[in-house]
Amino acid sequence: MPEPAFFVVMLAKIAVVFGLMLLSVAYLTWLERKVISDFQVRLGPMRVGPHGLLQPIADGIKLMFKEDIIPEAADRAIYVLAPTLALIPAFISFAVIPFGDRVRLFGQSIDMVISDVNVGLLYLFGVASLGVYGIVLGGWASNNKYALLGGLRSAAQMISYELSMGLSVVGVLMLSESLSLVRIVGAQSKAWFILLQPIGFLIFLICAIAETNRAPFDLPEAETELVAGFHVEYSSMKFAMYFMAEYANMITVAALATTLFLGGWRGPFLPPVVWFLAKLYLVIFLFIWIRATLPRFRYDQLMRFGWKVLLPLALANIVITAAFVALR
Amino acid sequence: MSHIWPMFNQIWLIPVIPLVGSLVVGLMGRSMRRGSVALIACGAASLALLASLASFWRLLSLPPDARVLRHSLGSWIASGELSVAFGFLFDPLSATMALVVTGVGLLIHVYSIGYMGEDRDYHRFFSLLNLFLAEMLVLVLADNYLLLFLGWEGVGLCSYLLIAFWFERPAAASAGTKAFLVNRIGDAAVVVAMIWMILLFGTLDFQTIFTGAPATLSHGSLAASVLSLLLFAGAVGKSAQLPLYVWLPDAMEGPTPVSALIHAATMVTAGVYMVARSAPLFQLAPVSLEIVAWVGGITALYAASIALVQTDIKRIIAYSTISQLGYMFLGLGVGAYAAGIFHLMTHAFFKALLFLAAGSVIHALAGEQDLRRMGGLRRSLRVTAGCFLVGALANAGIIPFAGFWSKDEILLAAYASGHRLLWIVGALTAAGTGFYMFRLYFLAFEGESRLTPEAASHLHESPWSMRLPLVLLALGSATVGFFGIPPESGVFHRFLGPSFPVSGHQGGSAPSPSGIGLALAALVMAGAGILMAFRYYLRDPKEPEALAERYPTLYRILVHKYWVDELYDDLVVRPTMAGARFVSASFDAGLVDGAVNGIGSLLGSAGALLRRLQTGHVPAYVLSILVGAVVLLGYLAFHG
Amino acid sequence: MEWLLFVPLAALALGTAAFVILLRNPIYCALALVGTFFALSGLYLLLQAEFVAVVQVIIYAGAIMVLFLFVIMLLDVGHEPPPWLRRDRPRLLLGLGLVALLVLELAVAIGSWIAPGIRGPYTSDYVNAVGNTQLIGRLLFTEFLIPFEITSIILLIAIVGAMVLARRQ
Amino acid sequence: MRGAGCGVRGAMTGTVPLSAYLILSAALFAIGVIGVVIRRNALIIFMAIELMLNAVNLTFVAFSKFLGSMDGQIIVFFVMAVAAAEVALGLAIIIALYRNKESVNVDDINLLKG
Repeated sequence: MPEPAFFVVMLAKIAVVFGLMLLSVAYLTWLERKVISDFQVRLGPMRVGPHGLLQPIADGIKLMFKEDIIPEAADRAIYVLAPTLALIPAFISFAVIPFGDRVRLFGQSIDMVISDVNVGLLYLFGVASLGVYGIVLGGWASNNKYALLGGLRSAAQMISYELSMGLSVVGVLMLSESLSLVRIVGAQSKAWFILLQPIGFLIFLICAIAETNRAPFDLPEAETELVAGFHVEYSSMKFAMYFMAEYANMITVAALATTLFLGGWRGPFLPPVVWFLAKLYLVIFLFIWIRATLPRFRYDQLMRFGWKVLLPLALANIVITAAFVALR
Repeated sequence: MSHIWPMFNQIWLIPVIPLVGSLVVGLMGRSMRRGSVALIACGAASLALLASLASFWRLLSLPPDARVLRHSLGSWIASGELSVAFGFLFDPLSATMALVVTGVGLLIHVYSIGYMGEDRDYHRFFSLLNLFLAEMLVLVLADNYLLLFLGWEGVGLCSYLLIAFWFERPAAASAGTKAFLVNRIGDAAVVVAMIWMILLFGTLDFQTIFTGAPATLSHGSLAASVLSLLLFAGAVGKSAQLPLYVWLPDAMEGPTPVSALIHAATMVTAGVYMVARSAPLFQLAPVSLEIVAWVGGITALYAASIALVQTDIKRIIAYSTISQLGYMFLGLGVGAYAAGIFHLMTHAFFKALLFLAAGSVIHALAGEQDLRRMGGLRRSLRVTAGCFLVGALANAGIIPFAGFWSKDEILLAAYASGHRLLWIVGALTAAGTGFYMFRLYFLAFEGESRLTPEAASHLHESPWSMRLPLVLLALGSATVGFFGIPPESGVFHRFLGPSFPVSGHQGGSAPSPSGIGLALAALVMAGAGILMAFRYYLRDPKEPEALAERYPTLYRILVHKYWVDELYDDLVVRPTMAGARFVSASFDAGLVDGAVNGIGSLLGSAGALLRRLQTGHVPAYVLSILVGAVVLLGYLAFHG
Repeated sequence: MEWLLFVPLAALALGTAAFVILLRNPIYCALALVGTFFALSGLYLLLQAEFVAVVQVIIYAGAIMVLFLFVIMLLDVGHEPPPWLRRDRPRLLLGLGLVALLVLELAVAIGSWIAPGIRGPYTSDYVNAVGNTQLIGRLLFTEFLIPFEITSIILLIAIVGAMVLARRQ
Repeated sequence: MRGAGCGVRGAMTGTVPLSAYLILSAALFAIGVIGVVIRRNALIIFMAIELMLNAVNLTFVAFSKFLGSMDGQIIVFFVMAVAAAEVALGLAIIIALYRNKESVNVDDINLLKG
């Protein structure tokens, strides 16, 4: 492929994916509100547009024009920096996730992935591990008790669950013999890894929820305990960035679950991208469902569960998978 | 079975099995029950026997000229030009020794179950027995002198540990030390010989040395003589020949199974084995062979003469061993290597039998060893007495028992090789042997009972675990001689023949009339000895004292064993001790201790000074690390 | 092309490293150090060591520095007075002098050193063909198996040690 | 045409030599040493030590590339693992220290005075 064409295609892919991500984030807020209101037998947003479909846009406009308050005693530089630090990893991690098969377009074969890195999965974990900075620093920079506590909680929680998350996918790696997500999807042509790695999938899902700070693992922002946790002092666009980061993370994690365990874009009849989105939204629906159903963990329960249940379980899963691979 | 065989006929298994047994029993025996200890130890011994048999079987399947198995476990020492392997060799000679060692060793193990049943350190005893076996097997299976020496020293160590097994007794402890130290003298000679061999041949491997020896050392050269004599000096120490025999009678302080093991299967036969193994070297040195023959002959007669008047049941058998070992060396010395090894084998059977039977007697009498307080035991100890009688007949060389065939063959070889005088010595020894063996038998088992009341009340036949080995050994003592019929060309000799260089008067020949005559003469001598014993000790018990009074000087010389122990004590032990005391008082206390204490106090005061550097202040440490880094890097950057 | 990436990354590394030791607020220092680690990660990518680059981010940026931040926040460490106001100036000057010497020596060492050129079998073509991660994995489980296992033991000991030390009596 | 501008362009477009990495690494190492010398906050000294470790890692990786050997990267892997262990322990020690002394200033820590 000639160099300029390569850059054009690359830029186009980035633009499309980024745009779709933003759109998805916006409408994910709507989706969540709608689904939860269904669970709670109410209507949810109905005013702005039909069935409240324009609600995200209205919210966006509102947030943009709100007054941006920076507390007097806050550490200004970090206070401003922190929301960006939260948002960036959420978006760039999507770069290695394949969302479709290779297609021929305008006489060129184009991979439906922004970049197929041979250490793709490690890259994802690397980027995911950076997400904690935005939260911790935001909490600290606010110079507020509740915010600091929320930040510290989130740091401990994310480090703890990242371990189990990393270990839960080792089984997948052993089966696919690659770190490249494209190859991992390729390795699932016969059977999705959820069938071979049910325990791994379960652990991954739980850890994914914890990593995205969602209920029942939403301790960093537990309203009833910490007012709003690490972003209690944030307002306006900075607050919106945290919000977007959370939903973007959700999409990424769901996409990762799809790619690692649910066969990625693979599926019959329908185009690959449709399959990919369908599975992605299925996982997201699962997240929302869990949020609507389960109460929040207590902090010590959360830690005990992570270290004493998930971690040993993930290790056992690795041992069993290794034995299986070795004997095959 | 056939599919297990190939696994089991690995020759390295033979010494490794008892070694493992020894480790298991030694390390974990304390927490095991006695039954388990005995089971493991005896199991290891019997597995070793099975492994030997398996390898023996494999050996037999080869053509007679190519009966050699080798197995190398890899390099042991590689230093400069010299490299020594952990290599094992299994040829007819090794096979014979391995079978004797494991076979007789196993029976002694079984015997020990009963004999040591009451002992406090049951597992220590069995661990050492197994180790003893393992070391002896390393010795006989080694394919080079260094590995042989490893086994050699290991055997010495085990003998020390076992003789001094009851180390609370001063006599046992000093007997162990004596055995160890006397052996050291011979061992030193072996070390010198090995160093010399490295210089001469650049290796310690048997095959290389023996094939290269005729070219390197010319026949009859001084070097060959000195080298072989150095090796023989080691054998003299290990096999208790004149003048280094003194440790063996004292070794009686150990438990009786140990005595049996030392005398029959392991230890003392090591010297004979080494000389036989080194036959190609001795063959180059007629002078050495002559010396070997004469040392053997004189020792045989000398030890037999002492045995005539001893009263301790085990001591008599001990001197008998020395005497019989003398026969073996006599055989080796006149070039009848196969005959020497044949006698080694038959002797292993009847000597083990005699010792175990004696042990059975001692066991029955609650520790009584003095012949003067025995008598008439046949009536209560039927099995023991019968077995002892078989052993005595075999030892005395009465046809058709084992000892006759092998001893006769040695005497025949001595005569045939022109050593008439040595033949006379041997025949006289045979007469003495007959006398002391039956003196012992009559005093202990026949005649009237002279037991002390407490011994009499304790009197009982031994348990089956002791009687069974006795019976088996008695069977062996009665029959193993038949392997040597006809003399010099029997099954045994044809099997063993390829291991030895052909010397002048070997090779099959039908028993000549003169040979039969000589055999008869020796038989008559032995018979005369037995008759004398019968006359003096059974028919007319008062006669010996009268005899002793008639020849007081001779009697005193014999009873005091020619005062050799006292002589050594004055000549060697006392001066050495005085020297050691002097060195310990002056040199050790002054110089060595002074240096040690001086270094200690120097370090103490230096530490007191250096303590000030320890400020506890981290930045100071950082600075000192930095200084070190700067100096090191400076050296590397500007100099390196 | 390589220089175009190297120079900014090197500048970033040096600049952030300088911030680490000059800034007074420990949080800023930690963040500057994260920046250094990112710059180094970029340099590793430039050196075709993808695995090391990613692991650098995961371990240093994602784990170690988060731990640092956590501790800094937990302990509420105050700002430190600038070095030039300290009392022990002689020792400080001695230290800086030693550092100057060290730098001089390093300069001499690098200046007098001659690059030997490629010697091993792992040329960039070969590494690209087999895959950097695959090669490291293979070496870790063959040639470096014992160090690898020992490392796992060290980590286990560190976990236990950290628990014991940090736990309140 | 190609020959003319080769000098300047060649220097800027060619591959980065090993010595560039070594100089950078030496500079980072020196900065780390200076940090250890001038700072009093145990946490920051610790960070400076990490900086030094990373400087050394850079040389390892650079040598690995330029010598065609994988050993350098393997060692970097081990250094990172050990660094993680070191940080876990070091921070635990600092926390324990802070509990007792209410300070992380190394000047306040001299209990090991001989």
